[in-house]
Amino acid sequence: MNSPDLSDQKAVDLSPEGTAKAGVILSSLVWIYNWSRSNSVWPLLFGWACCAIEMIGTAGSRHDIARFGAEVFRPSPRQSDLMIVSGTVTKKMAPQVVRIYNQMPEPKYVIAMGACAISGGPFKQGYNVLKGIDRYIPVDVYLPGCPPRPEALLHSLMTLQKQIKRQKSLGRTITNPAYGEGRRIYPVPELRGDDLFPPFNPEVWTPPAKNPNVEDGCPAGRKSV
Amino acid sequence: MAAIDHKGVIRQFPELEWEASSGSLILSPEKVDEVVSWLKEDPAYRLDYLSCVSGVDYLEKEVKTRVRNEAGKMVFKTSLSPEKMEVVYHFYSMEKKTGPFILKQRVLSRENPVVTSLTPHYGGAELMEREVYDLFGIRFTGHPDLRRILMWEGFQHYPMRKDYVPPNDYEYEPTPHGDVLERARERREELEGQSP
Amino acid sequence: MSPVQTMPPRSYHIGKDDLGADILEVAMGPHHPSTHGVFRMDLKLDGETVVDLKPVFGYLHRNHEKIAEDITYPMSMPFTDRLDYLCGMTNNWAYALSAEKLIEIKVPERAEYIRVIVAELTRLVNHCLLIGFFVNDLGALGTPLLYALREREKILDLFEVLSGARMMVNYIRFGGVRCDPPDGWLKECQRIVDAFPAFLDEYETLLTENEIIIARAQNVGVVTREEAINFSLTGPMLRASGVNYDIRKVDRYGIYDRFDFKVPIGGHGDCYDRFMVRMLEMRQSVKILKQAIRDLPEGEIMGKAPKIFRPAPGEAYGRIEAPKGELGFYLISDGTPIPYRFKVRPPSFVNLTALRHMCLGHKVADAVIILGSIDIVLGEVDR
Amino acid sequence: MSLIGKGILKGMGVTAKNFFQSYYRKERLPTVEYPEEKATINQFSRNFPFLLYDGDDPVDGMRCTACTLCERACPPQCIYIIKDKDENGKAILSPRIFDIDTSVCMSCQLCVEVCPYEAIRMDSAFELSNENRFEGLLLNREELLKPNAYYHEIHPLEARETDDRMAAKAALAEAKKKARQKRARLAAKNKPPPGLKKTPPTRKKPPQREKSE
Repeated sequence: MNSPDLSDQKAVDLSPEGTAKAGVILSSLVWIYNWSRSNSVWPLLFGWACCAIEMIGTAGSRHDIARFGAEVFRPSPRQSDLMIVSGTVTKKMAPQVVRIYNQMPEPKYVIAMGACAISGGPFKQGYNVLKGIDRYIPVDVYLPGCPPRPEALLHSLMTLQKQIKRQKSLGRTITNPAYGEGRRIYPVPELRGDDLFPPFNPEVWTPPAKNPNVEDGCPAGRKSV
Repeated sequence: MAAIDHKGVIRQFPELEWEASSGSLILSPEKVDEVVSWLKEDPAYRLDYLSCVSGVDYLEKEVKTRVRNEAGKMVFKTSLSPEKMEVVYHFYSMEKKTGPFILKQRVLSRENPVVTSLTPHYGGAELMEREVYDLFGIRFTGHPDLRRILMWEGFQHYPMRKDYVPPNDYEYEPTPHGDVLERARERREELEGQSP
Repeated sequence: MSPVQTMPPRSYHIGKDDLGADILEVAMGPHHPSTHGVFRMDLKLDGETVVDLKPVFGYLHRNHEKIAEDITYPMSMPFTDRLDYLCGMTNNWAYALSAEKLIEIKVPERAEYIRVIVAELTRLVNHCLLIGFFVNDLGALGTPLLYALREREKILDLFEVLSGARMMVNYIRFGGVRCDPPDGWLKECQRIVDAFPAFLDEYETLLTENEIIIARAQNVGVVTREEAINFSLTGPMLRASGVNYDIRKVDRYGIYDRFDFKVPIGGHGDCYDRFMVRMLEMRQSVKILKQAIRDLPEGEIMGKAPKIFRPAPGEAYGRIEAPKGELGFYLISDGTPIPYRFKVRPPSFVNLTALRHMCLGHKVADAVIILGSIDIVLGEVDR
Repeated sequence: MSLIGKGILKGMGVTAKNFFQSYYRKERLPTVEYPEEKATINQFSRNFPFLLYDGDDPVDGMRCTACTLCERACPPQCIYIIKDKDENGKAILSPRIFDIDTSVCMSCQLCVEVCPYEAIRMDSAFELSNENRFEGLLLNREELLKPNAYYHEIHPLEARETDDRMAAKAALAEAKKKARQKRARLAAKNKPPPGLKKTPPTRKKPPQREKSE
C-alpha cells in the first residue's frame, strides 16, 4: 500500500524569494489548485449518532456550510472527499466505516467529530464501543465536544482547509485518477468472538508512550460492581 | 392512572405467587400461556398492551435481613439468595386505561434459562424478547425468530449478565482510574510482550 | 436463493412472474441516507415489491444500560440525554420521574411547570424536524427540512440559555430542575411560542395539500387499531391508528391534568395520518405552552432531595409521553447508590416491531417512507 | 376533486415568499456568518471545564484543593488529579496534576455542581479542533487555569453570583474567626476549667455574642 505524498506539511512560500525558488508559474498553480480544492470539499452524507444532528444543523440556513463550499453532501463514498465521523463508532460498525473509507477516492480526509469518534467518549467503557476511529483509519482533524456546536464543525472545516492549502504536492494527486493505485486502502477489521481483530491498525495508529502524569494507584475512581 | 388489583387473578389461579415487595405476579414458565391469555381476555383485566420486557440477572449472594429473634430483639440474619434470572413484563390496559400490572417469569438457573415467549399473544414482544435473549441469554420457547439483535452473530457471551467481563481493549488511557487503570496496565504489558 | 419465508402475522403469496425472476436480497444500510442513521433493513424483493424484511440493529449499541449499572443514579442523567438525542429534555424527565418513584420526592410547583414547558418545546423540535426528514425521504430534498431546522435553532437557543447546551441539556434533576430560567427567558419563550403557529400555517400550506405527498403517503403502511395495540405501538404511531391513548392524559404525570389540550387521532393508520397527527400535535403543544407560560408560579425549583441518592431496595417503572411514544425507565435498587438494574423502554425500538408488517406488499420506495414515518432515532433504538 | 396541482402550486408560493422575503426580513435569513460574525453562543453556553484562580499567579491563587470530588462525580471519568506534596512528603491542599481529557469529556457540568470551592467552571470556548490527538486534547493544569477576569468575561451573570457567594462565605468565615478569637480572649480572662474549653460552639452563637457585647 503506497500512500500518495499528502502528508507534506511544508507551506508553499508565496513571498518573492519563495516563488523565485519554486518557479512562479508552478507555485501559483499549486496555490490555485489547493485553493479550489479546499473550497469544494464534499462531505459524505452519513450520520452515526448525536453529532450527526449537529452536522445537519450546520447544513441548515443558520450556519450554512455552503459558505465554505461543503454543502454538497454526497450519499455515495465514491463521490465524496471528506468523511465526518459524526458519532460513536461501535465495534459492530467499525468494519463498515473502514470499508466506506476504502471506497472514497483520493485525496480523502477524515474529521473525527465529537468525543465518541475520537476516543469512545463517554461510552468508552462499554463493551461494544470502539475507542476512537483513528485506530483503523487516519484522522486529519480532531474536533472535541459532546456534541460540538455547529460553529465548531465549521472551525474544524477551516482547520482542514488550512491543512489542504499547505499541501505542496501537485503532480501525484492530479495524475492519479480517483481509483488509481495511490488510493489508501486499509484492511477491514474482523469481528472475532467478543472483540475486533486486529485491535488497531499499526499502519495508522500505535499506542503512544505511557502518559508520564499517570501514577499507579490513583486514589479516586470507580471499581466495577 | 388506576392501579390494577391482583386479587382476581389470584382467585382464578390460587397456586400463583404474589410478590408484595415489588407488586408483581411470579409465574413459572409452564403457566404463562394460560395465565396471560386469561389476563388478556378477562373483562376485569383486559391487559391488551404489553409495555416493557426486561431481563434481570441475580447472582448468588448473601442477604442480610433484620428479623426479630425469640427474645424480641431485632438482629441481622444472613441468608443465601439463590442465583436466578427473571423476565419482567409490564402490562397496561389501553381499553380500561389502567395499569401497570407486573408479571415476572422466574427461572432458578443461570446456566440454561428457558422461559415461554409471549409473542403469540403480543406481537410487540418480538423485538424486546430478542433483546433479552441477546443480552442475557434467556431463551424463549415459542419465539418465531430468536436471534442476536444488538450484538453480532458469533458474539460469545451475554453482555448484560452481572458476571460478564468485557474484552480488554484499553491500549491507551490518558486519564485512567480504578479498574480501568489496572486493566490498561495489563493490556500494555500484554502488547509489549507481543512486540519483539 | 432461499425461498420466501412467509411468517405471521400477514403472508403474501407471490406468484411466479412471467419472466421467472428470482427473489432479490438487498441490504439497505447501515450506510444509507434514508435509514436515519446506522440502521439496516435486509429486504427481499420480488421485482420492486417487498416480500420480506428483517431489521438489523446494533450498529449504535453504546451499552448505556451496562454503564448505568456501574455509576450512581445522578451520574446517569447526562447519559439519558444521548438516548434520543433530539429530545434530551423528555429523556431527562422520564428518568427523573422513575427515580422520584424510588425515593418519594415532592417536586415543587414551579419546577413542574418548567418541566412541562421544556418538554413541549422538545416535542415541537422533534416533530417539526421529523416531518422535515419524512418529506425528505419522499423526495422533497432540502426545503422543508431547512425550514424545520430554522425553527429548531430558535428553540435550541432557548435551551442553551436555560441549560447551557443545545442538545445534551442535562437540565432536569431528581426533585426539580437544575436552575431557574434567567431574566427575559420567559419573554423570549413567549415570543417564540406566539410566532410558532404562523410557521405551522406556512408548513401546512407547503406540505399537507401537496398531491405528491398525498399520493405517496396515503394508504401506505397501514396499521389497524387492533394491530397497533398488539404491536405495542405508542405515541403518534398508535394515535394515527385511531387509539385514543396519550400518557399525558392517561397517567396525568407531572401536572398535565391542569392543561386544556386535545389528543389528535388519526382514522386510517397510514403514513399520511402519522404525518398529520404530528402536525396537529404541534398545535396542541403550542396550546399547552401558552397555558404553562401564563400560569408559571414563583417559588422553589428544587424539592427536598437527599444529598446522596440511596433508595431502599425495590423497583420502579416510570413512563412519560415522549415525542416518539412511551419512554419508560425500569429501575431496580438493591439499597446502594448504584442501580442494580437500569432498563430503558425506548419507544422507537418497540415501534419498529411493526416495520415488517407495514412494509410487506409495498414497493421498496415505500419502505423508505414507512421507516421515515415511524420516527426512529438510533441512539434510542440501540442504546 | 379539485384542481390537480393546486397543492403543489400553493407550496411553491410558500417557497417563493421565503425567497423574496429573505432579502429584507431578518427572520427569513437567519444566517450567522460565523468566522466574520460573532458565533451564536451566549453567556450561559458551556463546553469544557476550566479551573479558576484568584490574583495574578495561577498556581498560588488556585482555588482547587484537590479534594477529588469532581473526579468521583465525573460520569466518563475524564478528570485525573494527583495531590501535591510538600518537602516532607506530606499532602497539601492543591493538585500537582490536574488533567482533563477533552476527547472524553461529555460537557455535563456535574463537576461544576459538586465543587464546594467554586474552583471549576465551564468554558464556552469551542474553537478547539486540532490536528493533534494526544498533545492537543489532553489539557493539563497550566492550560486549564484561567483568571477570574476571564470568567467574568464569558459568564458575567454567573461570575457575579459566584463572587457574591464567595464574599458571603468569606465574611462568615471571618466573623467566625473573630468570634473564636474573642472567645479565646474571654476564656483567657475568665480562666474557666479546662474541661469547658473543648465544648464546640454551636453555629448560631458567634453573631449573638457579638451583638450582646
